Amino acid sequence: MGGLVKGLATTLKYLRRPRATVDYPAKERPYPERFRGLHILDRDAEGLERCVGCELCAAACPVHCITVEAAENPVGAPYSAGERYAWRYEIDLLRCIFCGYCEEACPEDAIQLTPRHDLLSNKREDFLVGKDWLTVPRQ
Amino acid sequence: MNPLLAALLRGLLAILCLLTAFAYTMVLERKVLGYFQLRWGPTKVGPWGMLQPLADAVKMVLKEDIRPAGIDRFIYALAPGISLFAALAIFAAVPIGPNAAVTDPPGGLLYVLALAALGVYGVSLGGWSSQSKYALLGSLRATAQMISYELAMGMAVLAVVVAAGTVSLTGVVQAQASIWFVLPEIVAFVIFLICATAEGNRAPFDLAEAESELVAGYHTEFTGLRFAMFVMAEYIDMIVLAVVGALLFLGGWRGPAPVPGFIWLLLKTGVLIFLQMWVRATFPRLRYDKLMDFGWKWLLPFAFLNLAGTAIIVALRG
Amino acid sequence: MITLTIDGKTVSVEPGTLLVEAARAAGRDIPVYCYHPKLAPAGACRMCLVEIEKMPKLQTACTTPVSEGMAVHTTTARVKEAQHGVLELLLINHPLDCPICDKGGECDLQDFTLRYGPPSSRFLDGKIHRKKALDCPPFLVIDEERCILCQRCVRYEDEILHERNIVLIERGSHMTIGTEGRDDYGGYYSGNNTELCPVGALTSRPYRFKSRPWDLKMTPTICTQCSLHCNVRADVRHGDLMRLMIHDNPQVDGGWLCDRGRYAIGDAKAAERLSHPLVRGGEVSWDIALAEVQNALEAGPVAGLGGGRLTNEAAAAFKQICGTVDWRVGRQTYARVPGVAEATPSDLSEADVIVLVDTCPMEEAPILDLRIRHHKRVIDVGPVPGMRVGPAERVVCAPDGVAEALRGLDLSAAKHPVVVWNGRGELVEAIRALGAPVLMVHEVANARGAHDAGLETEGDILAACAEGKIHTLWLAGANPLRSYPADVRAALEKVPVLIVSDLYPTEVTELATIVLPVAGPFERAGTFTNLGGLTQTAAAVVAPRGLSDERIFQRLRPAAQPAKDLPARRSFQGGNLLVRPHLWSGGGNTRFDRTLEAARTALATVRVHPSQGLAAGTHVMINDVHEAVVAVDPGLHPAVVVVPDRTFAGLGADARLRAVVPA
Amino acid sequence: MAETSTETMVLNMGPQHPSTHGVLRLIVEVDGETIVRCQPDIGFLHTGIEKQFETHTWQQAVTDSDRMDYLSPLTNNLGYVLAVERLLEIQVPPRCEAIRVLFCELSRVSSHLVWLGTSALELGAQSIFFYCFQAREAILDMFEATAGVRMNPSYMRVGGLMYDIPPQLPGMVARFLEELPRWLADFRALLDGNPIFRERVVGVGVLGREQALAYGVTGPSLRAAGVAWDVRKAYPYSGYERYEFGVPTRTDGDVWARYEVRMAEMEESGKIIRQAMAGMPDGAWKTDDRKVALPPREELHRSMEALIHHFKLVAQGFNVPAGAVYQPVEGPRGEIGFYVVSDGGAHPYRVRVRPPSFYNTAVLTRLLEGRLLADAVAIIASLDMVMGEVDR
Repeated sequence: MGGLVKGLATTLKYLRRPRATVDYPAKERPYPERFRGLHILDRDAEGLERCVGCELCAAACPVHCITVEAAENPVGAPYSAGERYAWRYEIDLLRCIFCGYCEEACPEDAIQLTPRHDLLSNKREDFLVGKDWLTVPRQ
Repeated sequence: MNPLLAALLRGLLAILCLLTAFAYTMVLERKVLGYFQLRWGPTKVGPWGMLQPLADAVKMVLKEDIRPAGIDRFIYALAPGISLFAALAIFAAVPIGPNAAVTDPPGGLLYVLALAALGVYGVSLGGWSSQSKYALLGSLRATAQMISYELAMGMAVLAVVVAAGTVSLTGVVQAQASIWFVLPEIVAFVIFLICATAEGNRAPFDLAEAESELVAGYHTEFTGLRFAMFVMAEYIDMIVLAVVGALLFLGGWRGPAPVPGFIWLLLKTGVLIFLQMWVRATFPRLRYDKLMDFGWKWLLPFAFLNLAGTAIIVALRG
Repeated sequence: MITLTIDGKTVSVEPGTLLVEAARAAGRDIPVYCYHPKLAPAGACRMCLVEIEKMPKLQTACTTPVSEGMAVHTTTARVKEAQHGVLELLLINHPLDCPICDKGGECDLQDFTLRYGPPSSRFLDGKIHRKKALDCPPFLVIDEERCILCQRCVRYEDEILHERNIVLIERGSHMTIGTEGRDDYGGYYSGNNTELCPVGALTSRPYRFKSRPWDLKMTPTICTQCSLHCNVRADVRHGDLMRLMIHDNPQVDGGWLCDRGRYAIGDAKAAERLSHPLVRGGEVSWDIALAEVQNALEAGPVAGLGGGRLTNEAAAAFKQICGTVDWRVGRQTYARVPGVAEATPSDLSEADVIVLVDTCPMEEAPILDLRIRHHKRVIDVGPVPGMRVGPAERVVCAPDGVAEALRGLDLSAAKHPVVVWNGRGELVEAIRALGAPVLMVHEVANARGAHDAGLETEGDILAACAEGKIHTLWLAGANPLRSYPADVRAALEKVPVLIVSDLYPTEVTELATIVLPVAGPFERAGTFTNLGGLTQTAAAVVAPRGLSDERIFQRLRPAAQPAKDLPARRSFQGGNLLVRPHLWSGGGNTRFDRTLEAARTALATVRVHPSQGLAAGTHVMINDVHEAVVAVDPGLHPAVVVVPDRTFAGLGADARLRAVVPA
Repeated sequence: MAETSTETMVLNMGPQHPSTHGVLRLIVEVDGETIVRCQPDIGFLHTGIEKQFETHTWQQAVTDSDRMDYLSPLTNNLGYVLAVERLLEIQVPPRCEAIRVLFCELSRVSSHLVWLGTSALELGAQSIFFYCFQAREAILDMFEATAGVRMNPSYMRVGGLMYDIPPQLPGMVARFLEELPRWLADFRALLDGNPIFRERVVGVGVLGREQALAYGVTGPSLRAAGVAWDVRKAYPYSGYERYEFGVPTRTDGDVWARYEVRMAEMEESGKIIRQAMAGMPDGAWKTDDRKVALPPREELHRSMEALIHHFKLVAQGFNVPAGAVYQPVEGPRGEIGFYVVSDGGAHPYRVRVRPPSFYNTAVLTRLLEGRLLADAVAIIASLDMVMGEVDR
């Protein structure tokens, strides 16, 4: 009988504890810097794309969710700093396991995983994101 | 006014009140459990989630109405109705104030006990008719459990009846003018509480729908409105038995003056309901055989002894 | 046999074997940059240093021949230190280009650095920078920074090509590779350099930044651009053909590819490909089109022309369907010379005398030329010079004087003479009289296979068309308007039903009643027989556009009435305007990579003798229709004008050349 | 007297059932509420993970190991990377070993918390489930702060780790160690003295010592049967020999004993975590063997050697000398063993995993016979199997 009362007392104690639930879409909990959420393709200081289309991210990806196709930078209006840039960069976010291997693989710090993680759509195609979705806007 | 018409109106009003009470007991339970469990409970529909029942109702109505193959259609359709009817009908004889009842027959308490026992038909028939092994096991458990605990509850209530000297609920309340029965009849009160919880199929006696064992027990195969009727029955049972408990042991609508009696009754009922929720949040579920053991080997003898003791004391005073 | 031990493992090899090969036989890989099995050893890179017992210093395994009882160690501390040192030096000025370099992933510098090299750099100063991404048209891109000066490319030019397209420039730390004095490559075999280069200094323009090696699905198959059928490895990514690579077959190609074969990969993606069957100009379904074809086959006398594109299986099926078929729609008449031994490409390497009979192997089967240009004694008979590179005894004669010139040759002193002929003209008797084995070079890719499948008819099908003897003519992989030496438009227009199966819209598809789009090279599987009689399999590596020839024939029933009583075949001797195959002008049925297409569509060049009085670079008109540029070639017979094959449709023997007065 | 005909009923528990921990199917023959026979049916979660190892490079395959026992992914990571490191004959620096131990023990606590919460929920006690998950939250926050992900962190690498620990981690660990005893006291208050709970677990599902050994049961379930077997003590790895901790055992072998062992283990893990954090050595957190570990990122823009190594290691991976090795580690559920075969190439030739849950599941057949249906859920929960690991 004492055990029962002790149990009731314990649950009663929790009635006054602060709630653990975060009212998510309205409020967000803080995310650590290393959080592996959605990807971005970064730009360098001059506003050029960091990605040079080397395809190491695609090679490192254990689930083959990244497709990169490279081409030569147009003379006079380059996309990236080197000779080469990625004209196509696609991630199948439904396949992605957010392991961060691509970020680790990128020698140019172009692909990065950010704390952003809201991923929502009714259509499968929306999860196949391309360069326009990934690349951060020019400052 | 035609007394029949008046009774009918009172009945309708009672049903309306009960349904509203059901809706908000459910919100309350979800809120209370949430707070026990470091959560918020419903917050999204309406302010503080207060319109949640409405959303639930809409959801239940819109759900696909599944009727499994090979069922006994008539009984399958009837069972939730029996449960709900029994739960609603109990209230007809429960006064919520002096002269405030749908009808207040002299033997009201007997009527209450009788109808409380009727609810088990809905549960056992529903489980039996739905052609599912889990549901069958659930309904068998419910039947055994309710019969076992019915006796102990009867004995506990009988002790109060003996003490009050009447089987009218109004009479019982009036008999508590000097002292609430919860004090002299504490054993009966505890037994009544346990049995009421078991009667209402609530944790830790929720064997008939034990989720981890029987998926959803007797209502595994019910969806939509039918399922909703079972849930309504369960909650209304809980409310009504809490009201009856308040009437029997906590002095009903009696209390210090400025607050109206109705509020007192509501408060006492609320305390009893909260107690059930608290227990649900805390305790594990009993095992089937232990539940039966407990009912027959502990509760019934104690209830009997208590009744005998009460009777002797009343006789000695008498 | 010489027995030696390498890392304790005993191995026996032929005398004269180099240590690096012996080690390979013993299952030990010695890293090499400058060494290449097909090139002479150079000892330039020092990557292959090994320790040999009783020798005080480390030795280069690529220049040291084996000797009896030698004990070699390839993994000692001294060797490792040497390898570290060599790689460290190579990497000091190597640009940080891996992410953008096409070689990344298949680069020897990367591989050896990972396997044998130092893990980190001790070098702190800035790197020396040089010129990058220098275009070397049409196909090469040179990156001077990445070059490790192994000189494989330079030695390839010297030893294999006997050309000097890529050379070493400057000396010492300024040394670099490049084209001396001009900015294009100027040869037909530039692509091999991209494979020889162990780093990313020489990369290929068409493949530039296209893919990574780990993404490629590699399938061995054959090239069907000419009749030699070099073996290639087709590299496919995401269903697209990315590049062709060498797939060494000593019997056929000897481990090299010409640029035409290597870069003719544009068919699968070409926008102008035929997409739907057409019946009288309207798009129809395959079922309807094939039903129309079947009706046409049953309506009257049927004949078929083609065979260059067809696989052996398709050719046999074509013969079955049409009954009367011929592959000879060009100037070539013979697929083999009856009564004379047949030579194979490898016979060329053993021959002591090679007679070129009015044939230019460099244009007609380019890889064959790599076997010929080494030879000390090549007799080059004909109005047009057949040898572009290497020494040759030139016998100049008029176009109709070749047989006469051949009769003047005496090969009795030669032990292994080989005659190379392209089957044109009435020379069978003269060639047979030489008594030497003959290697036929064919004008169309699978002429030999078509010949073996029976695609030869007594008489002339096109002449029969002109006489109205044929109701249905099927052109499968043939375009008489381009390759037939006379004007045959009137003949084709006279045929009631003309069926054309082809990849692209051409002059004949415009005349056709029924047009069937067919699968092109790398899109269909089958066997091909090459000029030496070797039958090899081509693989389907990309998805077909249209049905394959074989599949089309399989869905039809044989014709009711094959054409009979054909007029005799004509001879096309005479006239001074010679139409000759030219590598870059391409076949009518092939699209190159985009880069090469530009070269193909540029103005054609006509070659004339200096005595004609036309200055090089003059614009001329042929038949008042086609514009061309003049090149002066003193090796020609004075009366001869050479026009590239297939650039000009249907030039007859009476075609005229007229100089244009520049506006 | 009329003859009563009785027959048993076959009940399919699962694969979709609230208490079968994923997708376990039990074919249960019941006589009333009593189980006459029970046959576990597994394989519903078979995803070919062992085969998938073969398609990945040695380093990529770490992500495969995560996904078997998803409640304790880091333990799986460790077993796999230790096996490969043994084949490669490389040593990781002491700091790396300490971090690995730290995270494995955190994983153990986190896994046991899930076990406790779900077991209690199975028995009908609701709130404790939420309290356990709330306690576990602190551990997941640590995973998130360190590896960036809460559930499948793939934090370990052959030759080291993905990153060093972040600066805020020591504080988080200290806070957690402070809270852990309080949580455990509350859990005990809710369960230990509760007669209903005791009735449900004491004497239920007795797994004898002999039977446990015969079935190859390992981990807490074995220790609850009286065998003090712990891989961390028997074949210490990753420096476990340097830590002081006890191996709790009980002799009853029932659900209660397994409960007790796991509760005690959480306390022991707390000790190890404290020691690992306190004695965390400075220095490198991955091997300095550049032929295996990626070079430091800052070198990529100046050293050709570093760039080449980075490129090759990412694109094609390193080769592992031919050979085979079996590496067991003590997971929360018992001995997780990785039998890794290399043919000398850049991909595993074969990886075979000894999943403790598989052996623990096998014993269900014996334990459930003759028990009540309600005991079944208690026993299943007490064996703490993860179907992702059983089926792989």
